[in-house]
Amino acid sequence: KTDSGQPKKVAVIVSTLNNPWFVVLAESAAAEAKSLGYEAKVFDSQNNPALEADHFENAIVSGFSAILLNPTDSDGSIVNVQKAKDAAVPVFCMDREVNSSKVATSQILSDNYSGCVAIGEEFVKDLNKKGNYVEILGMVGDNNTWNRSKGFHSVVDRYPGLKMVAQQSGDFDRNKAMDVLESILQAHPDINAVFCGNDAMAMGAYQALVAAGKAKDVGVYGFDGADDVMNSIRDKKIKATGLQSPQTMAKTAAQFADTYFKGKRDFAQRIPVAVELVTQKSIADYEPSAKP
Amino acid sequence: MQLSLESHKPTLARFQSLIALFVLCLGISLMSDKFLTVANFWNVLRQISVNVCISTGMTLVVLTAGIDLSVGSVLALSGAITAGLLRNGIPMPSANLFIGFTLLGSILAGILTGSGLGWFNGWAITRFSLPPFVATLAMLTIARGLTMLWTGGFPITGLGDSFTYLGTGWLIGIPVPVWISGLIVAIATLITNKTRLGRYIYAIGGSESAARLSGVNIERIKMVVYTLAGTLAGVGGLLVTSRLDSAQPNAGISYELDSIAAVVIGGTSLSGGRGSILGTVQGAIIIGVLNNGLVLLNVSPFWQQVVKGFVILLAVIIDQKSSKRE
Amino acid sequence: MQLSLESHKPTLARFQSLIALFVLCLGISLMSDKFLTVANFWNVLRQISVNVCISTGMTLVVLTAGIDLSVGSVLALSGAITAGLLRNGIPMPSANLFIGFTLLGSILAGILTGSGLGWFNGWAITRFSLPPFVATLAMLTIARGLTMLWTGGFPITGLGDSFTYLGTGWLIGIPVPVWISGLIVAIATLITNKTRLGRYIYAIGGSESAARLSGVNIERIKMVVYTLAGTLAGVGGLLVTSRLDSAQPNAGISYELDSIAAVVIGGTSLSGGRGSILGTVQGAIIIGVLNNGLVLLNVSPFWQQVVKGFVILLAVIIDQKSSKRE
Amino acid sequence: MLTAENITKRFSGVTALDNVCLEFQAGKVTAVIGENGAGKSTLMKILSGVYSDYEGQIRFKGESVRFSSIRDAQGCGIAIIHQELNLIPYLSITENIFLGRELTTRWGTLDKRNMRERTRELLADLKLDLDPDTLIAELKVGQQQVVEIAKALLEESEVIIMDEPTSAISESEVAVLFRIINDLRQQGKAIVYISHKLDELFTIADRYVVLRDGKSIESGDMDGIDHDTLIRKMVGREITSVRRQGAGRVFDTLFLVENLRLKHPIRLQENQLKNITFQVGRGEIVGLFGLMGAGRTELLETLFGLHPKRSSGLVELDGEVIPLKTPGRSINAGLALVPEDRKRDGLVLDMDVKTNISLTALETIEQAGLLNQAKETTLARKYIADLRIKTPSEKQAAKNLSGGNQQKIVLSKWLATHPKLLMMDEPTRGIDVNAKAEIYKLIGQLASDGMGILVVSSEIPELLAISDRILVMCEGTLTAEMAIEDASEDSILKAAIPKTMSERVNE
Ligand SMILES: Nc1ncnc2c1ncn2[C@@H]1O[C@H](COP(=O)(O)OP(=O)(O)OP(=O)(O)O)[C@@H](O)[C@H]1O
Ligand SMILES: Nc1ncnc2c1ncn2[C@@H]1O[C@H](COP(=O)(O)OP(=O)(O)OP(=O)(O)O)[C@@H](O)[C@H]1O
Ligand SMILES: O[C@@H]1[C@H](O)[C@H](O)CO[C@H]1O
Ligand SMILES: [Mg+2]
Ligand SMILES: [Mg+2]
Repeated sequence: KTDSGQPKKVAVIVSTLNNPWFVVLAESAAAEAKSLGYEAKVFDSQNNPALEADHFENAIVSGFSAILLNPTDSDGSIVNVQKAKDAAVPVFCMDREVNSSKVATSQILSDNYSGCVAIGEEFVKDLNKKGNYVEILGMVGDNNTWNRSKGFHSVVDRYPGLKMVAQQSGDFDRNKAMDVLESILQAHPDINAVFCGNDAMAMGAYQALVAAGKAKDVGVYGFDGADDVMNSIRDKKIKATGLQSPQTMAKTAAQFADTYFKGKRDFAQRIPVAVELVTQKSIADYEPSAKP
Repeated sequence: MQLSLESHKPTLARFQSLIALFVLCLGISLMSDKFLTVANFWNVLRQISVNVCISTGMTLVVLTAGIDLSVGSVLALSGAITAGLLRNGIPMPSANLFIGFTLLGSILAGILTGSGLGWFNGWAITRFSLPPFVATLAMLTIARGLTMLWTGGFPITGLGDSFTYLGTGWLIGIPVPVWISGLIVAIATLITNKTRLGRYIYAIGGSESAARLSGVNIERIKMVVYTLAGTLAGVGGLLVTSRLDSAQPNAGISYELDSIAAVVIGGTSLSGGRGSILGTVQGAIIIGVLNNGLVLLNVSPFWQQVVKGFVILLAVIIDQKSSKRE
Repeated sequence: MQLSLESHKPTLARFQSLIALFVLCLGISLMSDKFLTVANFWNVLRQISVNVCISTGMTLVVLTAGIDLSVGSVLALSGAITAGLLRNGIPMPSANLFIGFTLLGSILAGILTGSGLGWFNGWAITRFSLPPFVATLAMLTIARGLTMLWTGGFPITGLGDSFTYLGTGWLIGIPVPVWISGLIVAIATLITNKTRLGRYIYAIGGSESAARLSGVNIERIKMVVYTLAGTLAGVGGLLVTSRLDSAQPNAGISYELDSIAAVVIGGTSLSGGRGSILGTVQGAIIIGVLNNGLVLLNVSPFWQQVVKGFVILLAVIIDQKSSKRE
Repeated sequence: MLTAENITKRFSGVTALDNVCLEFQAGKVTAVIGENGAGKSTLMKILSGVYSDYEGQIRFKGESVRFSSIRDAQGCGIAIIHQELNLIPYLSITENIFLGRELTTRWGTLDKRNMRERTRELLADLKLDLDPDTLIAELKVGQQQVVEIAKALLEESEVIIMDEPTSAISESEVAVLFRIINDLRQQGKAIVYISHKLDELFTIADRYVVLRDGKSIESGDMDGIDHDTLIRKMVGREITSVRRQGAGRVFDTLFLVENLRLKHPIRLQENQLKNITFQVGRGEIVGLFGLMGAGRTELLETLFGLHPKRSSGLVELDGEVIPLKTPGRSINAGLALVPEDRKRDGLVLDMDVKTNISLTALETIEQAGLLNQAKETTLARKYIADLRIKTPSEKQAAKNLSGGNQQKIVLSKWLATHPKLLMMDEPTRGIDVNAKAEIYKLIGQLASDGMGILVVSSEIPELLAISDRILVMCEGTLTAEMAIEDASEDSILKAAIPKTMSERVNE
């Protein structure tokens, strides 16, 4: 509590709410903060670091005591976090990192690169080291897109039998991914797999394959662990995804803020939260989740 | 005056000169043998069908010298309403009849949501003489917010085969969404060319004061037009939702630009009074062929945007030149 | 005719009627004690400074009855060019003078990139009589693609304190970006009110044919105006980049809508010839105060959009009513 | 001073000028006469640098010139008052007059003070009592036309072309203009004067040049030419205008207006129309006269339902009360209005002739809810033939027709609604004698078919020629009503001049 007896305020600033994955992240963080007795408020940066900068300024001016941040950009957000630090407001990063070890109090991160290394390995195994595949990237200006793509290629490119016949962007969007894959299928009806930069696109890709009557022959890989992809893996429609646990990250961040208020200062700078590879085999370990 | 005469000719002559589109198709088919196939033909038409729906409504609005920026959000809300109602209707799928009614009911509710929002646009514009840009910009934000509230930010999925048939099915060898958008284009063409309403739409765009003095009820026509635009955005929402088997809360973002682009590339003047539905269809096809072709040719996503921009420029330039010559 | 008289009054009377803005501020300050503070005042002004830069250029374009959809992408490319050149100039930071020159050089290069793209817009529009909507839509795509190519899709960061001073520093108690945007507004106001160029801009928007018959060189003025708009988008890019100490390839997406919104809410008519730079500033402030206020009031993000939409509607309605009464 | 040699100009499909040769002399006023569409304006646009793509040659002071732009022509000393108003609505009078020729200060900024002063002088010279800062949009057409004149007089020019400068102004302003033309003539300038008001030509012109169907027919001195000869030269045949017969006839009441009032849009206590009461009989032609700003246009608009919120009073047509609510309801009740500004309010210029004509009567060409192309064409062709509209086809865009023909389209679209009462606001403005005569004849015919007609005009002779009865308005009040046999120019004017002004005149 503050001196005036009012509960302290915690700001949850997320890169976007236009994507359910982040809605879960934001809502879990806010819910945890509330259950710890704080006032919590969610800010939507709409994937725009400049808007995020506005949120930081507004949050600092209006007396928030801690910020749980899902940064829009690992580099672009540094100055924003620095601003909070200068105002003595602790920042805890969730899911995505900022490229500086000096500004945030602690970063609870999902490791996109390693997660996609794991997917890559599964991919190679499934395809038996040879075949044609398509990669559908996320938004080309987003660095998660590239972290994922690089992690994937760091494995897959070592196998000359695996040939990427097309690499296109689906903007992390289900509809766009569907359109793109439909067109690609015209040029390359003979592909064996599709790797997608997130689960929304994986669902779109799957739908395109269904429409083309190829859903059985082509393996789809996603990333995120979104509900419909988890269910699809269970139904043997999609091959695998990398499950990031937004709830875990969000809760941890909120609990860190709580301990910060209680006096703790020595936080580990990076707390990696593993991305779990979920396959048709391992899906049995996960309960079908109800929506939060 | 020399100029005004020339700048209006293209519209008249547009359908003699599908040259730009032709050149574009020729170019792509020279580079990829997959382009000129029947499968890809339906592919392109299916992919543009949502844009065609929305842009048909947009054309009507633009012909009255208005604009509708809210189409993307209206599409999202309509789709979400349909999907939401459909999911709630499904828990009791015992009687076939009941499901059928629910499907129809939720589809109607979604489309009517679109009509309602469009009606609100028209009301705000005529009642308070707001610039359409402002009123529909406000609606862009409002409808997006409502979509988020309705869905809680989560997609609504698993809508059932009879529903997804609308977006993915085939009927007599033609994709269902192509039937739907084709029907809409046919009706809209009939309206613009053969009915009083259509005539009044052109007259208002050409000269609002002359139309008023001729006894045209400007307010009513505008209400009708914005309501139609909302309705068609609702139909678009239905198609997107059905095609993805999922209502995405962020569906339709920035569709207004694609749609206005189709209208303008199709030769409808943003200052109203000149243009046609079929021109807009041509504009939508140009955009669709371009998107499709660039992917077929596996142009890198970075270069794609640059190439797309130049091709659009070129297409419009060629089109203007060729229609001027006649 | 009565009508034309009434519909044009609001613009004239706009500055007597900052009522909408006033009501808005009053409302928010009644609900939050954090709103009317000095810190928050600079906060809001700093936050809108980029939009003010861009919208100043947009106002000039809209006054000629044009539109510029490419501002967001042009902003991104300009920022990226500056950032890229700056990083390349840093490897040899031995001589202070050399760095100084590099900073200036890269800033100039960034801004000139904006001018160049703007010039291209103007050229395409005048040379081929393209609708501004089409030409600048193409540029929207092209400049975004070029930004991706130049940055490889990655942000360019670590640009140094002297550079970030532009976006984050203070000078005599006022944030530097506020100085910069203020200066731009002052110059643009001077141009529109006190120079021939300004006069011709209004004349072209008021009636292109009448302006032509008065011997105004329409093509040249349009070239200048689009080049200015590009240049100001470049300056905006500089500010964003400097503020974030990072050039984002995705910067400025959908800024064209915010910018046109500021222009239109500020009372400039999209059909040209009427409006003012100061009106646009007022429009930008309304949008800025709204964004700021909704956050201060702890409105949930989903409701924010709904509320924002209605407040914009209301603001414009109040503004129109109040100026009509006089 | 300025000669045109073998000038030919073609528009897509139309040859507007065909080997035209003529000459304008210094110190002379040359009238260019010809019917609507004869090519007068086109020629003037070529002479003033608006069109640079033409065949033939222009000589200016003996030297062959080819103006590539308006600036070019201005630079050589050729100024033009265009037939169409070419003013920017949302700029002030000063800003319009100096457009393209702004004065600047040492610092390159606009010298607003000097420009305002010059404008004030010009306006004073033209007796236009307006603040130079007034926006054009706030002026009425007549005032705008005076501003156009001022614009042409701003710079000293050798040749001044006036393409229908008086189409919208009243007689007192015409007198001012003529005084100025006389001054210019004395200074040795060449004046080219185009007008369809033939009386003006006899007053002001020294020479005449005739254009017919794009060809130069002949030229000569005005001395010794009379009215009929001039008309014959212009039209190529005789036309007879008849004064309306049958004075003293009695008509049954068709249209009744009682205590019509219209509030001022801004100063709500004030009335723009004050207790107007009058009637129009079945088959009667009532002429309405007034000076500029008397409120005639306002009266017609109010009757037509254009000012629903500000108007009150009782209006009956054929025994039925007409709600002054919307034009649609007025039209349904049997009213029609040919508006003053035909380009803006009368026509949708981008639409073709056919579409404009049918716009008011779409119900009649509907079949099963759809518009019937054939019926529409028939309707359009009927009026094109009946009113002798000169157009290549019913598919020509309205904006490409000459003024007189445009006016006939406006008339057609109203006749297509078969109105009981036809209101016309300045129906013959800018229209050639021939077309004028046709329109008069038409009005007469319509009246004898039982239509009531209310005509606003600023030309007293015209009203005297066609009306059965004359109403006069002044400052929003109906000041006189006289049967045609009692009316004279004098008595009409007396009623039209405001008290304050007439007292001033009498002093
Ligand atoms: N821009 C244009 N495009 C096509 N035809 C045109 C154009 N301008 C004029 N014309 C045609 O050229 C001919 C001459 O027109 P012009 O305006 O010169 O006649 P005018 O003698 O000035 O008539 P008025 O007395 O009505 O002013 C007409 O047949 C007209 O329809
Ligand atoms: N645009 C305007 N701005 C201000 N006052 C106007 C305007 N138009 C008309 N008025 C006022 O309305 C009154 C009537 O004008 P109206 O145009 O009806 O006169 P009119 O007799 O038709 O004259 P005109 O010959 O110019 O058509 C005038 O007193 C004038 O002051
Ligand atoms: O993890 C998230 C999601 O995959 C989203 O779809 C794109 O951005 C990433 O950071
Ligand atoms: Mg003429
Ligand atoms: Mg009048």
